Amino acid sequence: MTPDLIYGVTGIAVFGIGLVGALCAQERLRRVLALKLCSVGAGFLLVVGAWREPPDTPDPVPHALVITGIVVMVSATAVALALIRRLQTLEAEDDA
Amino acid sequence: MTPDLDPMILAIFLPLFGAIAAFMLPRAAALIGLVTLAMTTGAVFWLAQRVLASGAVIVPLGGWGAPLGIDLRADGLSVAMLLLTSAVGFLVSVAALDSLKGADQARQRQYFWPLWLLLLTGMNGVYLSTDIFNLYVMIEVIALAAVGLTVLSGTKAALRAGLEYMYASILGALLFLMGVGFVYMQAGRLDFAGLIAAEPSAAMSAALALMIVGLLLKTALFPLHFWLPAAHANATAPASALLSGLVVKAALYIFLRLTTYMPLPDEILITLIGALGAGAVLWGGLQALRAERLKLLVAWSTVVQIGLIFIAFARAGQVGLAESWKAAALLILAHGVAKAAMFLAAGRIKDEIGHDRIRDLDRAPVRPTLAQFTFALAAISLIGLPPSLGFIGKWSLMEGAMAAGYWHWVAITMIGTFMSVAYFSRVLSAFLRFDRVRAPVGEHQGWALADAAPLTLALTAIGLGLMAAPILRFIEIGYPFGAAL
Amino acid sequence: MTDPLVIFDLLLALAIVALAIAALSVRDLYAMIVLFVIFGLLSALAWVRLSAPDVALAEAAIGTGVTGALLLKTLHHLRFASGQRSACMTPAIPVPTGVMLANAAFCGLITLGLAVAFLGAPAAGPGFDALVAGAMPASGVDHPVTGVLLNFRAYDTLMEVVVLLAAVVAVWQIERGLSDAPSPEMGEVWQGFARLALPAIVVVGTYLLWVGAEAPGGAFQGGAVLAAVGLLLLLTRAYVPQPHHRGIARGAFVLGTGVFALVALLVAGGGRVAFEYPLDHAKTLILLIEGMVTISIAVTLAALFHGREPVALRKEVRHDT
Amino acid sequence: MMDAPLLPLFILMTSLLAAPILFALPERSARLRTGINLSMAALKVALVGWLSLKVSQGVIYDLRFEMLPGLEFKLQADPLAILFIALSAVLWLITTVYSVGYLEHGPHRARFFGFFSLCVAATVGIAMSGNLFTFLLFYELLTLATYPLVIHRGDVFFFIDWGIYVIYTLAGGLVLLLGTLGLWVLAGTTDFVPGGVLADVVAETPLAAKLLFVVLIGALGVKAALFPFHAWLPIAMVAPAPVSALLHAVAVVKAGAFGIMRVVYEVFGIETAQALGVTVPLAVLAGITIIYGSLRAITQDDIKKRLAYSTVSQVSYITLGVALASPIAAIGALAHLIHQGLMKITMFMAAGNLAEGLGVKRVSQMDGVGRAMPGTMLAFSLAALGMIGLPPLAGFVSKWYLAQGGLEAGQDWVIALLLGSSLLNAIYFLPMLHRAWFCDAAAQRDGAPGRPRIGWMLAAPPITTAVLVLVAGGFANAPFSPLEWTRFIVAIEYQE
Repeated sequence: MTPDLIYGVTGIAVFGIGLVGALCAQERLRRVLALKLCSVGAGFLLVVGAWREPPDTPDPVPHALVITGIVVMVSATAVALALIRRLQTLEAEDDA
Repeated sequence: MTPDLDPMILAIFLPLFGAIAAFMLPRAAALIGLVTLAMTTGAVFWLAQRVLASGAVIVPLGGWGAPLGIDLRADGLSVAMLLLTSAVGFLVSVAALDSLKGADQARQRQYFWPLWLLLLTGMNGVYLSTDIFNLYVMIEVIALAAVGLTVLSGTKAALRAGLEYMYASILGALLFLMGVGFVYMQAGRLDFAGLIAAEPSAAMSAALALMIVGLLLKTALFPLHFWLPAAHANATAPASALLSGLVVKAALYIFLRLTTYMPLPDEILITLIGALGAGAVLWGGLQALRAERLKLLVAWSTVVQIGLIFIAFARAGQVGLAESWKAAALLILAHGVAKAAMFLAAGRIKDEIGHDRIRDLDRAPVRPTLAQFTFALAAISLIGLPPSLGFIGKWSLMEGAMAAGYWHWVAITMIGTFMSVAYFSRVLSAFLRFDRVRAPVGEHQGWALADAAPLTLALTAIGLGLMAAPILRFIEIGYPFGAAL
Repeated sequence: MTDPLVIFDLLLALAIVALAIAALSVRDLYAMIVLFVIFGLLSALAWVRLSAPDVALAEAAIGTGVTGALLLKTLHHLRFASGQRSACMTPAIPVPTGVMLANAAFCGLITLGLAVAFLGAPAAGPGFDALVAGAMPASGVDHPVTGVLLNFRAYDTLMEVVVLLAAVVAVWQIERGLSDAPSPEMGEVWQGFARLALPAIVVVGTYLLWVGAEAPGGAFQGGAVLAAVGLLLLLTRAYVPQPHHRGIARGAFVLGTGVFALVALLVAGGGRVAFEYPLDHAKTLILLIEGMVTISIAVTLAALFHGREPVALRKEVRHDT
Repeated sequence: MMDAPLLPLFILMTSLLAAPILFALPERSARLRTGINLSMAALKVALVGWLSLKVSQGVIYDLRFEMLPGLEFKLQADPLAILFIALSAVLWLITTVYSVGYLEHGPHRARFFGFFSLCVAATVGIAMSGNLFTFLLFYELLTLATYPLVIHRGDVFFFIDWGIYVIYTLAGGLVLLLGTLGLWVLAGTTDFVPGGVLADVVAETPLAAKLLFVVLIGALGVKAALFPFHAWLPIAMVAPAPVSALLHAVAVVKAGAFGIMRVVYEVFGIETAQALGVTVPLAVLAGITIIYGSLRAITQDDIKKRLAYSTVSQVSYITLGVALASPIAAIGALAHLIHQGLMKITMFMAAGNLAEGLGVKRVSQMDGVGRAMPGTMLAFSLAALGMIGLPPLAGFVSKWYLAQGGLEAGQDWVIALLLGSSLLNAIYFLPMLHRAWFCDAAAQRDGAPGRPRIGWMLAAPPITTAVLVLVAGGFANAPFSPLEWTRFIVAIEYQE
């Protein structure tokens, strides 16, 4: 049992959980969160792939990729949340 | 220091700088947008000339070279897609000038241009990329800009559709990213050459499956099309034209590339993809027959056409895979041009008549004849009537399927064609007929300069059919990938 | 199994998975966000364990900190917009349980397949290790991750900044200055947020100061820290965005992208291609790019948090459709 | 420029380029539109004259343009093409004059004449197609261009039956696409070559070849109104008179018949087709259509519908002549292509005049119309007698050759068929003539006594074509008569 194995499976599990949430969640906010979980899962996979048995240093390229992925995801999340807020405003106006 | 300019770099950086400029100077955004589009188109033509002269060309960004760095590569297919994007994009931009001129559209005007130019950056980036992680970033650029364009009108329907689109887009991209992770684990590199070199294994299969599902979600193949009709139908006309004509093609293009480098391992899988395409053709056709609004009908026809492209891909099974992408590419090009024309024309009709309810089209006191004519021309290409490029695409599809004895694909295509005749003639006969009792008919009302761009597009869609042979020769330049390395 | 760290790994992994499940299944949305923030921090911890401190920092600062803040702001907005009625917006047609179960089963199958594929993949696969090691001396930086981000794969990073730009343009486009929740005071939600996020921010800042001494540091992490400052300014209403600040804000958004792209273009020539920095100036150029990108990221993230474009309200109402 | 190799293209362009100009003209510039229409039509007749002269001197025109690897857009001007182009060029000129008169002050004239031009361009293209692929292109164009023409006066009510028309014609087009693809895949070429291109395929896979024959003839049979695919033709009667005239005489049904000729002679080759055993069933089908159309015509009271069923019957003479596989019958078929066109266009224009001038649309209203409109009715009568096959009118000549061909091919039943058909023709045409000339009708027409006012543009065209009917029959053996030209063609097709 090495960390890459443990966290690799963890990452895949998190991705799967996110997938279930993305398809089944009912609230808009929760679906966004589920997608974020998927992205964390993908991040796990890349970080695990980069891991090397110490004392070897890990492969830096996947690390850079994950950092990029995180920034991309926060951008996408921000847009999705802005959509949700705007929609809620419009819907609330209609109700009022 | 005078920098060396490369047309590939320009094709990506010009729209990027254009987007920055358009965002910084909202008042001049339209002018900046048009100039950028014109210059980008010029750069792409320059690139086309270079590719025509010397075959596929590569720029190793940063001088590192793949796999450490990222290479940009242009071959026939990518240049064809670039040409489609920038040329159609230019004409849609011209149409957008008119379509967004309303006094109440100041905000739309202000944001249309930076978003569209960012979108163009992303699409051009996709067509030149040779690195799958880079492709992931590019499709995210496309996704964010495209969602922004979808909700440009700010109506509730558009926002709802935009949110669904956003969810689908992010999920598709994340599936793709997960696939990238598996490729890295197995192959240790992310460039296309690495994909070709990779040994088949469980990880590679998982990667291929994840990436393909992600792409199918982004390109809206049945049954993953659920987000498309509402998103494309509720956007403003130029945005719809861009989304339907161009944006879904980016994911399709990546799909074609990936399946070239990582061939689908199994005949059953190919048939499955074709079957999904058949589902799209039938279901999309039925929905188009039932659609009550013009733009919704056009959006469903996009679902049908995407299905058709996948049938073209699967038309001859494993044996024909090396040839099938050409038929698919022809259909992609044909649909890009014709659908952009059709959405713009539908937008014009809606602007002139004031609504787009199909059943009331013949009661309109105004007849935007030129827009209707444009719509009809685009329909000819989408139905696949000669001599349009759509016809040539369908011809290649059925020819390959027949030669391989895959009669079911021929049958589906025929049924699809027949259905498309049926749903388009719902609209076309409404154009032709007139209710003499209720409405005075002014035949030549509603001509406007704004019709010039969609009409040009529609005529191009028809005329390109005459150039099919040179187009086919062109897209074969640099194929297959390995030969050019 | 004797290694005590393995036990730690196992427990951490279990906690992460449990938190993910809990976050998605807990009823209350506020609790969901809190659970997510804990989940994110633990994931970052796991990545530290996998010798990926840069990634862990980015995840803690941006993936968890900023995302958590965004989620909380949105939740606040939803509660305000729907008049405290219920933050739980169930769609008009609830999805049938059968469909949900089928979906879940489907996802489970996919996950299982992925796990099998993962276990079959080489444990320490081929990678870029040797390539990066060989190319580092020519990169102009000392830190490999920075080398990858800003030199070997600088094109990706540029496009990542473009994604950020696209996001802020889209957000400004989507959220119009009509009605909005009054900027939240430091109410219950925000106090909760501050309690959770502030320590993380402090840790990140300290680490960045430290790492900046020996390597050019991470633009994204640095930007996130600065953005956190911006967030607090916005929250405490120490700074209220004004319509006439829009020009400056736009400038800040595009600064990173613009400078990055310009440098990438201008270095081409004399046999070099785009992004190929001359070795003598590589360090300077990378520092320049990093500095500008950091500013852009900080302002952009703060703007994403703030949401709508600051415009004069009355004028906006008239011009909107 | 005396020997312009692009001549076929110019002929095509006279109407193809006229269309967009006509579309773009404002509704009110009637004079300019008429000018363009007539000058283009006249130019076309002149060019066709020149072309036929050149072809008779042995000049070969062959224009090719690669559409897909190996697949060409090909225009040729063989004698068979010339026959059809000449017919369409001359009748287009005449019909144009007639349409200008007929549609004066009507709505949407720009649209009408635009599609009218497209329709003729498609017909000319069909005539000059050098391969089935090119044929298909123009065939679809023809379908598209006739669609708006037929419903030109269509109110919402006319759209009830409309689905049938659309389904028939478009399904025909699709099936033709399928057939063309099949030919391409089986034979590797779609070229029209005298003697056919399928000899090898027939030898190897006769079943596939038979299937291909059925598909192709079925597709073309829709336009040629072959039983049981004829149902659309009577529906298309909602069209304005000049459209019906053109539809029945030149454009649509003739395109189908012409296609059958090309397929039998130049895709399969007459000998190959005979060897395949498909010609006799085709001849029988044509025979059934001839009788069926005539029987249905008898019961129609609407003049245009009666004429429409008569077309169903008459056009199948052409198919019959082709399918009999005898050179003499082929002469009859080709001659009938021309003769039927001349006769039917006369009758439709005359029927249009009756409707316009007197409001007469039904056979039962025809009493005494001969006295009211003597010129028109004279033309009508000549054409009707020709249809029946009265010597020396044009119809007689073609029926004579057909009968002889039947004997030569050993199909004696053809004689009986032709006699029976002539009898039926007489049964449904003679009462019309009788009513027109010999019944008194003052009581029948309410409110419109006195002489009807129709302009010369309506009156002259049917008389002109009636004269042509006389000339074609009476001077059948003169050089450059349709019959002489037909012999020239048959010599090529039968490779004698």
